[in-house]
Amino acid sequence: MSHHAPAVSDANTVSAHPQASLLRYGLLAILLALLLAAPFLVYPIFVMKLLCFALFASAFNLLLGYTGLLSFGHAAFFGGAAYFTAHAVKEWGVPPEIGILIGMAGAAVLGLLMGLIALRRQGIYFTMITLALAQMFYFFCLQASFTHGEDGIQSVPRGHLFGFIDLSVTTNMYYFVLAAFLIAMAVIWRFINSPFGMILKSIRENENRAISLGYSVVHYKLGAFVMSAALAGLAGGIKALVFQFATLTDVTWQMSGEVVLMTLLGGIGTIIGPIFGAGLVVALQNFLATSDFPVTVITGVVFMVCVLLFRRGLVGEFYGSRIGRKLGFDHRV
Amino acid sequence: MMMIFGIPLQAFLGQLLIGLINGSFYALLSLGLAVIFGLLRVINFAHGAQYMLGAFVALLLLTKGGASYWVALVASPIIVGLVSAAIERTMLSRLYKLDHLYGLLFTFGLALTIEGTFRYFFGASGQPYPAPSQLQGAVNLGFMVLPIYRGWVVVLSMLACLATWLLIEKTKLGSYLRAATENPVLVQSFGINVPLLLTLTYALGAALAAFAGVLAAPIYQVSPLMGTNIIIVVFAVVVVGGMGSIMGAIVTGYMLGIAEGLTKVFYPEASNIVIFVIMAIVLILRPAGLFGKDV
Amino acid sequence: MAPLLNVAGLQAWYGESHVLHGVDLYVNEGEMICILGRNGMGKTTTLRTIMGILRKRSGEITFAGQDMMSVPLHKSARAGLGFVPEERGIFATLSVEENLMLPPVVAKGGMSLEEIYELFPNLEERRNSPGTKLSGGEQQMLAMARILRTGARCLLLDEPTEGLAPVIIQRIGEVLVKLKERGMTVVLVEQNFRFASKIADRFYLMDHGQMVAEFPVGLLPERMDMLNKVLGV
Amino acid sequence: EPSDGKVKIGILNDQSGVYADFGGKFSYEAAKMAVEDYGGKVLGVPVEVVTADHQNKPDIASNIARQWYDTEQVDTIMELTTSSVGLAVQALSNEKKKITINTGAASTDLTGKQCTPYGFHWVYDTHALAVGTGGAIVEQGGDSWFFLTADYAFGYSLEENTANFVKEKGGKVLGAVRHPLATTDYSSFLLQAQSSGAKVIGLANAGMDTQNAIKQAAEFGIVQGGQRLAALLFTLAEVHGLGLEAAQGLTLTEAFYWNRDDESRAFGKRFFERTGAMPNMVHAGTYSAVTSYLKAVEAAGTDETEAVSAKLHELPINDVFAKGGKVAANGRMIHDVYLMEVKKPGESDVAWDYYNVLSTIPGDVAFMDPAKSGCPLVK
Amino acid sequence: MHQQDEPRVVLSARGLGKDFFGFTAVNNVDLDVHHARIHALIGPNGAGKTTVFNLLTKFLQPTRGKITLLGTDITNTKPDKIARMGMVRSFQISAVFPHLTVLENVRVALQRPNELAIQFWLPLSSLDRLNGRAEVLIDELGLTPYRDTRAADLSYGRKRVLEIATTLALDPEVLLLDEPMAGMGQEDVRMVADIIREVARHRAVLMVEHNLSVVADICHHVTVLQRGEIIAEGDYATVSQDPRVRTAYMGTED
Ligand SMILES: Nc1ncnc2c1ncn2[C@@H]1O[C@H](COP(=O)(O)OP(=O)(O)OP(=O)(O)O)[C@@H](O)[C@H]1O
Ligand SMILES: Nc1ncnc2c1ncn2[C@@H]1O[C@H](COP(=O)(O)OP(=O)(O)OP(=O)(O)O)[C@@H](O)[C@H]1O
Ligand SMILES: CC(C)C[C@H](N)C(=O)O
Ligand SMILES: [Mg+2]
Ligand SMILES: [Mg+2]
Repeated sequence: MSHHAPAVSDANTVSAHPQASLLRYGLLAILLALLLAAPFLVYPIFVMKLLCFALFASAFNLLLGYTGLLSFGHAAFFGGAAYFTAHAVKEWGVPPEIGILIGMAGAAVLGLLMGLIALRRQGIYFTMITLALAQMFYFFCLQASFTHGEDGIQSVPRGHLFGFIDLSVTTNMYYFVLAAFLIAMAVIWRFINSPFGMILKSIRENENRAISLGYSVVHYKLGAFVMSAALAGLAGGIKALVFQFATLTDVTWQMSGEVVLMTLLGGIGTIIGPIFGAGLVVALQNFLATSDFPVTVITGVVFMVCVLLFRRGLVGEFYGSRIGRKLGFDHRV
Repeated sequence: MMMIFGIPLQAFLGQLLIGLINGSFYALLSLGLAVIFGLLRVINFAHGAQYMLGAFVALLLLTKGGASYWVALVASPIIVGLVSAAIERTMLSRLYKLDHLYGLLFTFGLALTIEGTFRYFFGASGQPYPAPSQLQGAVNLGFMVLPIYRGWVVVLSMLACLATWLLIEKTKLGSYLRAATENPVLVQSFGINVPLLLTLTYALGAALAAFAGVLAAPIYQVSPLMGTNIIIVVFAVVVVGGMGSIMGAIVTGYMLGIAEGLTKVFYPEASNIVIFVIMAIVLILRPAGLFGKDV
Repeated sequence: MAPLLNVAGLQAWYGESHVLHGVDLYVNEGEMICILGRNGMGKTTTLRTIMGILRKRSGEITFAGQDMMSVPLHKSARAGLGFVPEERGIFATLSVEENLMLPPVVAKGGMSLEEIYELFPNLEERRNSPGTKLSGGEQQMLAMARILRTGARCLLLDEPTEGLAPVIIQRIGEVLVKLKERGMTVVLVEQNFRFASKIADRFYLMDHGQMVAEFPVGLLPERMDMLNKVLGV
Repeated sequence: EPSDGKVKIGILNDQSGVYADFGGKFSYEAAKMAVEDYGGKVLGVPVEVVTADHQNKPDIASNIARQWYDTEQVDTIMELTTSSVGLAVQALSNEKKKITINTGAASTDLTGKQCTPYGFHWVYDTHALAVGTGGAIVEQGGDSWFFLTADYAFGYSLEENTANFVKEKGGKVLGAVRHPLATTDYSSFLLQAQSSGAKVIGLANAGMDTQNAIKQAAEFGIVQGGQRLAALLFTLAEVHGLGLEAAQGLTLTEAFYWNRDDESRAFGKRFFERTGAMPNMVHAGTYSAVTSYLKAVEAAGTDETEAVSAKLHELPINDVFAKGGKVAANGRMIHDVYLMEVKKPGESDVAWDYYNVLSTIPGDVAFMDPAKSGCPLVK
Repeated sequence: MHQQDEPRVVLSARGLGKDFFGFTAVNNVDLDVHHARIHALIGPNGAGKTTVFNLLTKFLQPTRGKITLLGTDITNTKPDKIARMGMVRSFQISAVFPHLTVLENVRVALQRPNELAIQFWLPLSSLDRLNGRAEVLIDELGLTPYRDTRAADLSYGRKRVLEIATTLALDPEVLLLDEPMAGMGQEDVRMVADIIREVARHRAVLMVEHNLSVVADICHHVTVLQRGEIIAEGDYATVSQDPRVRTAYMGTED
């Protein structure tokens, strides 16, 4: 997505205002406190779902926002990992942490295969290929026996974490999910604010130049793609345990579209944008699930409005706004 | 009975013909997508919705206005084309100067909205649309009974493909459009009204989809989901053909329709997946697609 | 007689950044002026603003008696302005000949295809090749040739000699002189001072978004010192 | 007396997908109608009905169910069209100790391998369909079959049940082809069925899929060619959708027909006034399920799951939907079902009058013997 | 005064050729580029100069011929590998990272030889140790006032200067410059010429340039290409007297 993608915003620029970083840490602290207290304030399953999707969107954003690759096939990693984890936990009886690792590893392998094919093309072509490959994976899941087709893998046991923490207790499950989420976010943050992240950014800006400087561009992109796939897999694996389910929904192309929406809505290329985006979409769906109105219409309209008017997303628009800039956030678009 | 690859010849021929019929829809739809993509660089995710709209407009013309199939065949593409032109004018056109992915995202949202709305008002189930009386009945070809209407679809789709191809590749219009894709501002500075040109192109692509929709209505019924079901396959067709290649879209459409038809005979379980498998193989061997230029 | 093109108090912005701060210039019919200036002073911007490509602007532009400030971009060419951009703007998906034939003819008096091919034989040889597969210099020729076909009466040329071999530069110089004789008006932006000094009638010196000096070719020797200081020629 | 001052019933089903006509929003209407007919109150507390669209996705369904139980004090969930959803929600409800009454799904697994003490299966199942439609057609001489099967659990189960039955009666099965859910083009499958030479083409699918298959069979001259179609799961709603012209002559099995007797006609008329459509077996079954649940609560004097469940097992069902119905130990509600034939366009003089009732199949023939169901609860 | 190194062949091509769909853009080109020498490749437009660059850096695969870099046959090596071996090119049409600042642009180049490329576990501040070197380069090229300006906001000429800075940052053994001065003002031309001369004391430079005064000024050796073939070779004085070169390229004046 070459030069119109918003550039990395919260990275590497020294803020003009000294209180900016203070403010940012303050906000982070509040957010963290809220997350810690969340299961006592809101329906914990809902918060867990939100965290899963926030992680999924952040993983996706790692690719889109920081490498400029728009994948329309990320559902394959998310849903694929959910299947792998669910199958491992239910059929092989492995403990949950191993199950999730298996899911992540499976997603990473899928990511590697898909990346090897799709990364041969660029831009919109890349997008189409990921979409088609993910669709192929969808049909595979529809036919393969271990996924149980339309029924999905049901009643997946949550098991005992490290052999002694009973995850069927909702609070235990919640803090496990939260811990995984925080660790993953830290990994993502480090990843984009690293020398490697810098190279990814320059590849996005001018691929030929990066090659001529001696960077083997395909390997860097593949690295980011696999990383993103594995993290999406982490989100999918966790989701399978939270809901005790792995189904086709998570591998459909609509799911791939949904994660794009979350990221776009929150703010492409911002760290916390996808989290907000995911929160909003999940809340909206939750709200509409029991109303008469079709969810897709709302989702669709939100999508269009976002693309037309708030391309930088909630967080991005905030950073770019007068207040945001006063507070020392920098959003270079 | 003569056998071919272990199945009766007549069944084989029948499936070949069926494949060609399905291929007609793939070809028409991927052609419209290729026109839009090739010239606007927008992946028109709403193409399936426009196809569905085409069918629905025909249905509504019939039920509300009593207009015949023949009227619908002309009117529906025009109506859908106009609506799409309005959407392009007011919304989509603001996105051209941005990265191409925004066009894709916008049309994705548009597709969700249109389909969701129709689903809300018309439910998900299909509504019958009768084939025109002139085209009812079937002919016995010996190896199969061919409904006349399906034969008509094949012929008409081929004509439409040919006409579009001529329009784009053999007239100056085509070169304006291709140039405008690359650098609209410059082309405009040459004195060409680019925004109008782009609007017309989008309308043409959408009208082609609607045309396919009207053709499809008597065969598949009219349902809000009909576009969703076919669009991803058509995307794969476009990728295999080489994105943006008009010829590629047409030829690949027919080819993959036939390939899919034959898979249903030899290994039905794979019939869903075969187009994607072909796509993966083609991409490994020729990343630009069968007819695509390396970009 | 009123000048063919008159620009007064022209200001222009790229987004928030203010680039032109009140440009004044005029060109008489059949005259060739040249805008000189160091990199980044706003020469390109001036041309883009006159053409109407950059629309965040204020001030006055009149061309052939017509107020150009409210004319939409696609009508600028119809009014008789022809623009050759610095980055050439050759279309990759069009063949050389398609590129050449692309701009519609807006008035009589443009060059014919034969004349163009005679002027730039490379283009004839590569006429079926995709536009951007041409060499850098060939692309520059194509960008120029393309506009010569249309019959525009005033050319805005942004560094037309960049990347060209000396023979070709010489040939372009000859062409421009010939065009001028036929009554063509030209606004030239050039870094190649030697080239410009041979063909232009009048010079503007641009600095930080404004014209800081203006003099006819006759005064060139007197102004060399100043130019030397500003441009390092 | 009910725990939280009210009794809340959830109607969870497909309201926008392939099966939206099968149960859909009208099931919700049926449930509300049942509550109103009951007086709107049980044990002195109000009865509430909520509804949601599960889009045929077991995960969406379980999420809604979980949320209903956890945060909205829903006491029981009903309808649950689509087997995958039915099984998922039934398992979850068992974990949460809640009652489900399934009126929309087909799989015999609900009261077989995967039965639960609080799960009830009310209206029909693949066994009943196989016995009804399959049996009737074999008897009429349709003894060689080719199946067109929806490619998922429900399709397999319907195909398998029917095939067994056909074979039992001395018929044979020549082959089967599987099509994905929500297929729009059946031409190549039909061509295969045609060249198999089977006398009967069994459509082991449902909803829109079946409608499309029937329509296209007509185009390709399958019936004129001498083959016969058996729509194994087809209800009044689909007949209406397809139109009599295309549907005429089909044999099908339903557990309810509005034009059966005066009581059903009166019910149908009231239902029609609310919805603009006549009820099929799912709608009537949902009405019955809600009524029976409320009666059980009344009888138990509480909405506590264990007690209500016991009453549901105990009380006979006598309402517009079922006469003398009884719930077996595996949760299967046993009642009579009907074999119907779709009328020709000329034969139908009243709107929505689509069926001739060919025969009544007694409950214990239609439904599997609970002892053989494989349900661990049956000793 | 800096010491000039001894010249030796670092890059050579033999019988290099490239066809595009039947059109021969480069034919039978032999080239030897020496350490500590500036080698100019000149010729009319479309002669095949950029194509030769593309072949040497493997952005295009040669149809014929063999290329050797620092004693290694690189005829089948990938472009990024070649850059890592020590041969770096600039592009005729400017190539910068538009959304990065000038400093960041230069740092991206510095990252690779400094082994700060795949370290996804290190913080971004680990790159700060490259600032010193980057700033020296930026200063040399007169870009200091624009240190924190986004490349996209630079004027065309300055983008070209930035590109050269980035190329130099890699400290390559062999430097290929495609019209480095095109579009630059006189001032910058002189500055860049000086820089190239300086750089070439310890490196090999191959450059395409149409600005003949620069060629005359700084190049030790000139190869003239026409229609894909070499028509003359030698120092500028010799070459510029060649009548074929005069008619094909220089024209009547000098
Ligand atoms: N697209 C743009 N966005 C923001 N600023 C720009 C843009 N293009 C140019 N500028 C700025 O505007 C000023 C004038 O640029 P312009 O391109 O007109 O200069 P120029 O005189 O043509 O220089 P050159 O000789 O290098 O082409 C410069 O400072 C440049 O950085
Ligand atoms: N990819 C390609 N496909 C087809 N033809 C090409 C391709 N690249 C270059 N050419 C042709 O090869 C010839 C040589 O081009 P090249 O770019 O090497 O010229 P050059 O010597 O660099 O010229 P200039 O000084 O104008 O930049 C040109 O005629 C060009 O049209
Ligand atoms: C008619 C359908 C709702 C049947 C459903 N597919 C099931 O599995 O039970
Ligand atoms: Mg300029
Ligand atoms: Mg060149």
